[in-house]
Amino acid sequence: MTRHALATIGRATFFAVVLGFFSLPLLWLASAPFDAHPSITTSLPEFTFGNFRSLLDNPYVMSSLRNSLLQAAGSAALVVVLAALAAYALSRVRVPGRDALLYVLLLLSSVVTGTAAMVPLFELATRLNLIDTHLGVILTLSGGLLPAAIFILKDFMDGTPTSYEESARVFGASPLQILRHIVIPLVRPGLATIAVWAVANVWGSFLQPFILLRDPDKSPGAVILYTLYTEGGAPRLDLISTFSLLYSLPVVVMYVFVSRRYGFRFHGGIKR
Amino acid sequence: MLPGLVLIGIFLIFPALWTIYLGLTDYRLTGLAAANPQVVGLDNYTTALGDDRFRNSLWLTVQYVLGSAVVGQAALGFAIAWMLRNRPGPVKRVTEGLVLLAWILPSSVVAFLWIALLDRDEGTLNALLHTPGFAWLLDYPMSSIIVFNIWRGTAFSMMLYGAALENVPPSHLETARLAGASTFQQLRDVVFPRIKGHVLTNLLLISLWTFNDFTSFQLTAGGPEGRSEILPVYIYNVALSGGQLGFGAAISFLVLLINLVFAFIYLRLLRGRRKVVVP
Amino acid sequence: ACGTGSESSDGSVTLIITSNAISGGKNAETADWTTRWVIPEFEKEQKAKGRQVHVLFQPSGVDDEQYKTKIALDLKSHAGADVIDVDGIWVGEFAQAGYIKPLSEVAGPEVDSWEGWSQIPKAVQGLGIFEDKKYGLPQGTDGRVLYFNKDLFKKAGLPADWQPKSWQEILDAGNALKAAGVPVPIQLNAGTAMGEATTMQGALPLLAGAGAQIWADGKWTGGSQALKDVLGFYHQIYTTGLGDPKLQQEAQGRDKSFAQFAEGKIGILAEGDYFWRAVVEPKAGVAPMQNRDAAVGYALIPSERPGSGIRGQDFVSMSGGAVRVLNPNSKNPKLAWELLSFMHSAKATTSQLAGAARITSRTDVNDEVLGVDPMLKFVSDEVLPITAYRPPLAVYPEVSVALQEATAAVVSGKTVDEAAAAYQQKVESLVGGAANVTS
Amino acid sequence: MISLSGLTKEFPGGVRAIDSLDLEIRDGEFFALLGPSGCGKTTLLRTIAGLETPTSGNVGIGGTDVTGLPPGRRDVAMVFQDYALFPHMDVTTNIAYPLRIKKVSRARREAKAAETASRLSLSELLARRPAQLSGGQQQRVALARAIASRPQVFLFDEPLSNLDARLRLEARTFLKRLQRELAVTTVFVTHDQGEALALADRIAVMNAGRITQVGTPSEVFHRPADPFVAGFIGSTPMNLLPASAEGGELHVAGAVLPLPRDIPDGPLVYGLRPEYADLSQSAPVGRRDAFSGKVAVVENLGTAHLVTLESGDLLIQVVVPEGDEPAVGASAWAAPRPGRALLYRDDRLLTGA
Amino acid sequence: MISLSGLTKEFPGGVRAIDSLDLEIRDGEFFALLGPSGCGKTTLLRTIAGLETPTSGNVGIGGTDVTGLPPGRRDVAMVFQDYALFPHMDVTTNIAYPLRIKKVSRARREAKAAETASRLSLSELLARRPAQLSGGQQQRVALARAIASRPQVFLFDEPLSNLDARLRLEARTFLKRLQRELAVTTVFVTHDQGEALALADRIAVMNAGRITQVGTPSEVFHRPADPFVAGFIGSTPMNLLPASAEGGELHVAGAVLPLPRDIPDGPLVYGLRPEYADLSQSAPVGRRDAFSGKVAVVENLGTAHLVTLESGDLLIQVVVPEGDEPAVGASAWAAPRPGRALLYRDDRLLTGA
Ligand SMILES: Nc1ncnc2c1ncn2[C@@H]1O[C@H](COP(=O)(O)OP(=O)(O)OP(=O)(O)O)[C@@H](O)[C@H]1O
Ligand SMILES: Nc1ncnc2c1ncn2[C@@H]1O[C@H](COP(=O)(O)OP(=O)(O)OP(=O)(O)O)[C@@H](O)[C@H]1O
Ligand SMILES: [Mg+2]
Ligand SMILES: [Mg+2]
Repeated sequence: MTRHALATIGRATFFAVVLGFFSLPLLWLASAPFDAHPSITTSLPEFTFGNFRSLLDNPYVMSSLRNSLLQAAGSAALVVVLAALAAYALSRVRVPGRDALLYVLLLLSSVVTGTAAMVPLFELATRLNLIDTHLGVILTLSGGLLPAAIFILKDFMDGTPTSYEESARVFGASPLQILRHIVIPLVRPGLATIAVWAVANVWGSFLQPFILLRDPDKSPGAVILYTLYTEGGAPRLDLISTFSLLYSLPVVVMYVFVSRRYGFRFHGGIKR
Repeated sequence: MLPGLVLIGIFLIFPALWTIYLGLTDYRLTGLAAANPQVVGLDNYTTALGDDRFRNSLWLTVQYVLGSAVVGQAALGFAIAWMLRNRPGPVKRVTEGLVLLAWILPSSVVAFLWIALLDRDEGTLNALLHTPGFAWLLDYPMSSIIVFNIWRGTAFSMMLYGAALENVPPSHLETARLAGASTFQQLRDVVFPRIKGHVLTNLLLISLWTFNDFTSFQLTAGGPEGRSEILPVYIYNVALSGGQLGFGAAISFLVLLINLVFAFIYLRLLRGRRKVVVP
Repeated sequence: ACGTGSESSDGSVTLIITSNAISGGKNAETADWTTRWVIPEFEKEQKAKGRQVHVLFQPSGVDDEQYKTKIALDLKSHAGADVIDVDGIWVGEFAQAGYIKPLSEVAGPEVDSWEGWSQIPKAVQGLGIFEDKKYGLPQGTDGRVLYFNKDLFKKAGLPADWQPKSWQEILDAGNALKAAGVPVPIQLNAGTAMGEATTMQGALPLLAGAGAQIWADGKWTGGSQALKDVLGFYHQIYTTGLGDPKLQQEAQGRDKSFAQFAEGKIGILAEGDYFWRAVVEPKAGVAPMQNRDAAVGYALIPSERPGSGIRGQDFVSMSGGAVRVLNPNSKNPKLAWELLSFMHSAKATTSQLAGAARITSRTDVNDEVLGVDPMLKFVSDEVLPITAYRPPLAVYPEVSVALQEATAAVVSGKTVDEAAAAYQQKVESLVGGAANVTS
Repeated sequence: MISLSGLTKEFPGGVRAIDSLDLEIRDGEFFALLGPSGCGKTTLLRTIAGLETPTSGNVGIGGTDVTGLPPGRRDVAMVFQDYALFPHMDVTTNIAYPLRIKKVSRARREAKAAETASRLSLSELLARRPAQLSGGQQQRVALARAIASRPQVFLFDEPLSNLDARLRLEARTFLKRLQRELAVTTVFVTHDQGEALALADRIAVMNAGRITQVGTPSEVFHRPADPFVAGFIGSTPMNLLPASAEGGELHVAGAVLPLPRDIPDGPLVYGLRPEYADLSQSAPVGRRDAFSGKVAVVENLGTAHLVTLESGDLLIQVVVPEGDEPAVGASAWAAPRPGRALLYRDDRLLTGA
Repeated sequence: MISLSGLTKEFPGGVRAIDSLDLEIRDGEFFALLGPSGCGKTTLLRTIAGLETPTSGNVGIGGTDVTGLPPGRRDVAMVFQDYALFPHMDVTTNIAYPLRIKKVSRARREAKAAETASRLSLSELLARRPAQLSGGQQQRVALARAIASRPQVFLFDEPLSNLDARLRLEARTFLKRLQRELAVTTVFVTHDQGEALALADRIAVMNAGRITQVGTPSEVFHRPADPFVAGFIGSTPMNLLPASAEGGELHVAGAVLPLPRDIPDGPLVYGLRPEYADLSQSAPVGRRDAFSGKVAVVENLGTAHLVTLESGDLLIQVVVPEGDEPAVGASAWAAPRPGRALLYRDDRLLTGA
């Protein structure tokens, strides 16, 4: 019995520590936006909604959230669709050196997402007439996200039994029908995972949208967040904390929605 | 498939190769070298390898990757996944939700959260620990960003291992328990051999991401005195602030090569039995 | 859609202005002035001349480095706005890269006959000049002084009209403050975390006070005696408890120094006039001080010893400032010049101030507006004549980082000689060998 | 000896997999738990092993109460349905694993593994990995691993169900001989009544978390306590037909049979094994004691055939010996052998008919 | 009609799963492919379906060569061992899926699905997902899906092996009736000889990629073409004993039996089903035509017992009727019934003994 009790106490301690560790930094986001004089200290706020009001006076805040949504949704859709197709093909066709190839792509993606690649990306976008377009941002970001998405999705596809597909084949379904009717629904948790991951990545990226976009009416939240500093580079904490909260909400809402709807996990498809 | 290939070709392979080519030049964003870049061959590489700041940065990066990704995220992620396995109910949902929240919040927001937590004078942590004036970010910059990155990235490992653990047949664990095996023995004898493949995938991905993770810049900006200047920050400082794009590109490529080395080490350690082990 | 001014079907012309300013965010006043005053006024003026001109403002609101990257990329690909706001020290590197051209080359001889030149002091004009050619119109300038807290000074028995004549007098005051229990007697920016603030508010004025310019006659200052003196001064401040070495290392150190000064924890602080205008400004400042005018004193930065400064000066300062340049790829260069010169007319400059005081590039405007603010008048009258500017060269930012590193090394306990030697070596590698460095 | 008293296991969510169950298993006995899928067999076995904590009740092994002990300290060995062989270990290491946990020296445990393996004819395979073994070989390795640590009790969870049909028969005989030799108390879970009958000394038939009947194979076969057991036991499903007692006669599916004992009038369930009826293709003259119907299906059982008759809505199955099988569609009559039928009322066995 | 000629399937890596195989399956026939695990049954079925491309040889269905056609155009339906019901679709959608692919309108395919479902007593379950169905129900949904598209040929890959023992027996009868009604050519893979005997019109026994024997259940049961088939068929394994013919007499396991025909002297394999021997517990006097041994195992078969005798190194099994079972350890004698034994030489059937 004591063994059992000890194990329970140990487990409870573990979860308490983990929960503390992961929630502590979040406190600031919960208090500062409602504080009339926010500082970097987390404290019981001198409660106000004034920060929201002054934030909404900023002409770019709401449009930037819309732009973020647009770019994130676009990239996520593109990444999910293309990665699903590619992962399916790679998972079902045996090509020698397939895994190595995928890993090389993954490595190259790390170069492309780095600072040093901005000149090539910028010039590429210029030549393709994609400067100052949402599409340019979406394509550039998607290119960097695809390899990891394929890498992860392929594991999902490998995990789905082939008998479903074969069964559909016997009934005469075409490869595209199989993908649409069978494979996609089966790996939906995987697709949801990738989509959330892609959205979170796009949501936070600053450099690419910044150099590719001209018009602040097209800029996403990450870029607009940077404008909330003074001439001398000091952060305006009232606006920044409030904006951070607003800016985080869509991602959180999306996560909650997706995890409710599709389950949010890796591998395995749907349990039978 | 085809549009995927085209997109990857145009927006991934092409700029990546171009960047690698830039690494062979003395290209700069401004100044004379911008007007007329010269191919300098491997000069950038020899310069980098001979530079203390680079070597320091490389060493810090290795610490960062090993500490925050390989040990931190992978171990904590595994521990959480292990403790949450077969555990229904609110504990699981809340824990997973918080861990995932740390992962999906935008990086610029997250940086503020941590500055607020670790600040020397008014930080939440000092208030909690009654250690006013303790300068976490100055006295322990590497430890701080390592802990930060653990906080930030554990979710991925947690999810991956969570899924992997579902693939460990309960009967195997129970056989070990019936034989009287301790938790550690169960992990060593049953779980780990079974999830080797996932461990490999996980290590490959999180190492790569951590090698390129730039978020810590907003916490310490590489300081103080370069004591937390990991390679992505170094590249940023060199390529963007210093304008030396050619040099920065060369270092990006070096990072790629180092990743390759890490991949080989992992494969070596896990004895490359991925195909056999992944069920 | 983007890029240089173009002619549309109805015969109207579009011009674009860009600047690192954005409404509701960074430098919001500039952004608002541009959209609310410049654009309508200029369009009206053009209409009066029978021309349909549309002017667009392309705002931005990011770190200067990022802004610089973006416009460099634009100019590199022959795109970008017609009138571009840049920092004065970028002019050289942009010119070397071929991104910008001398104004008269872009817009023709009208440039040289502009009435405004006569209103801009030669030294200020230098902000837009590279290799003797005029690339841009300066918007204004600033100067660096020593601020001090009069309340603390009183406690330490120091005069309210303090004006040190040598570095030693600064240290003496610091010691007195320390004795009086002031937590941070002297804040002299140091280290890499402070970035350019270390160079502009610390190393360069001191170097000038020790008689050396960072770049002069084609050579860079290396680990010379002047530099060793500067580092020695840092050493004295940060190893004897006169300064807070930790503060220099924090990523937000400069913001904190502002807040601490406002809270009365710092005795002496070297800063630019920005500090007065925008930080401790009682109403809209970042760290407002309600009693600024009574509590904050300011003094010229002394040379190491009287007469030891550059050009034999007793006092020194450093200045910088933004300029506006023309995009050489503009489709309507002449019109762009009209817009640019319009933005620098006395009328425009006055309107930009909107009642607030700051040092513009035009003496006629300064004479008119600075009367209301004794501090800015002080800068304009006393500081600008003795000030110096940074070299507008592409490699300067890296030399600046080397300087910052040298100060950081000293603050964290290295000896002056070690730090100077490391700096010498670094600079040599940056600027292409020992031949370009004095030691 | 294993004794379970008042054992209940309720899973979170309210499923009561075991419902206040009492059971005694004797030393050295080969004991089968038999029941349909989901009736709680596995849960019961796992509770004995200590892998599940009972909600209430006690588990005793060899006279001591082990309810609170962790599995590793109960001195039991379990063979899982999927064998749970560790895929990354070779056969020797697998067999020696429990000894390794018990900190037996490497040399001794390898010797022990080799000895156990040779007893189960696995000596040739010691260096192979499980993936390189056939199903039957894997099963024997799993047995060897369970045997190697010489536990007080063996627990087998459907150890044969993953084997193919032929192998299953061979393994069955093998298992029975092995248990005889080792004489270790063995609890054996199966849903295959044939296996339970063939192997067990005693059988407990389970249904919905409770034990319906405990007895020797022939008790359970010949006197099933209720219609559920009756329908479950037997290699061909027992015919269970609605019937009624009326004035000393038994009316079933159109036939009228004598009532064996004094049974009050009322509805009954009439149970008859297909083996205990005789089929004739000519109508019996002047008699009503046979079921008539049309032959719907004839299934070959090897030395016999299983004939399914359609009699109105009812299906009646009869086993006919070789050579006597009727054609599909033909009319036929099935006469129950006297004394072989079972009668149930209110789910309780009244008597043989 | 399905005709396979010279069919060979070699997997990369050199495994020859099917080895130049010829076979004709008649229209409307219920045809079983029977063989041990790994013998190539599934591969053969998949090759017929078009899921595997043969290395050489041809597949014909209904008179046309379909070797080059994709699976969807062969007009076959397949039920997989795991049923492969789409977990994200409800029962109606699952059943209607083949019709959806054939672009039947939604209304018509739902009507058709409902009709098929009601025929298989699934009407109550139309809105459920596969995970909410029991094994038997899942199996019927899989059948319904196969039926719904009215194909020319059904292919079943061990459709019963995932069911528990009791359900399997019921499903077997159900399947047989269904196929009779639909009269669609059906190829049925199983490793359970009992299933094959009970269900099939004809059986092909496979071994290592080849067909060893094709015949009706009773041909295969009574005249297995070689010792492999003999050992494989039968609900209890046939006794296969080394024997020799010597001067007109047959010497087997210590017994001497008459030789039925003129067989040259030499070694033989003697095959005897356990059902075709009689056990006595007293030694026969003055006769040598019975096998003697000690009772090693007695397994209860319900209405009979399977007794295993140990006779030297050999094991001999005999089925004894109820009530006659000997005690374990007793001595007993098994006398083969005349005319029931089979003799093999060089793996070929010589004759009944
Ligand atoms: N971990 C669990 N949580 C909730 N319910 C469970 C759990 N394990 C089993 N059950 C339920 O308990 C009941 C008994 O399950 P158990 O596995 O013991 O049945 P079983 O007799 O072994 O069946 P089978 O022959 O299918 O293996 C079932 O209704 C099952 O759904
Ligand atoms: N895709 C494949 N690649 C290589 N070999 C294969 C493949 N599929 C099957 N085999 C091999 O072909 C042989 C026949 O396999 P098949 O699945 O047809 O056997 P089976 O008779 O259906 O067995 P079971 O009863 O176990 O299902 C086996 O040796 C198997 O290992
Ligand atoms: Mg079970
Ligand atoms: Mg098969």
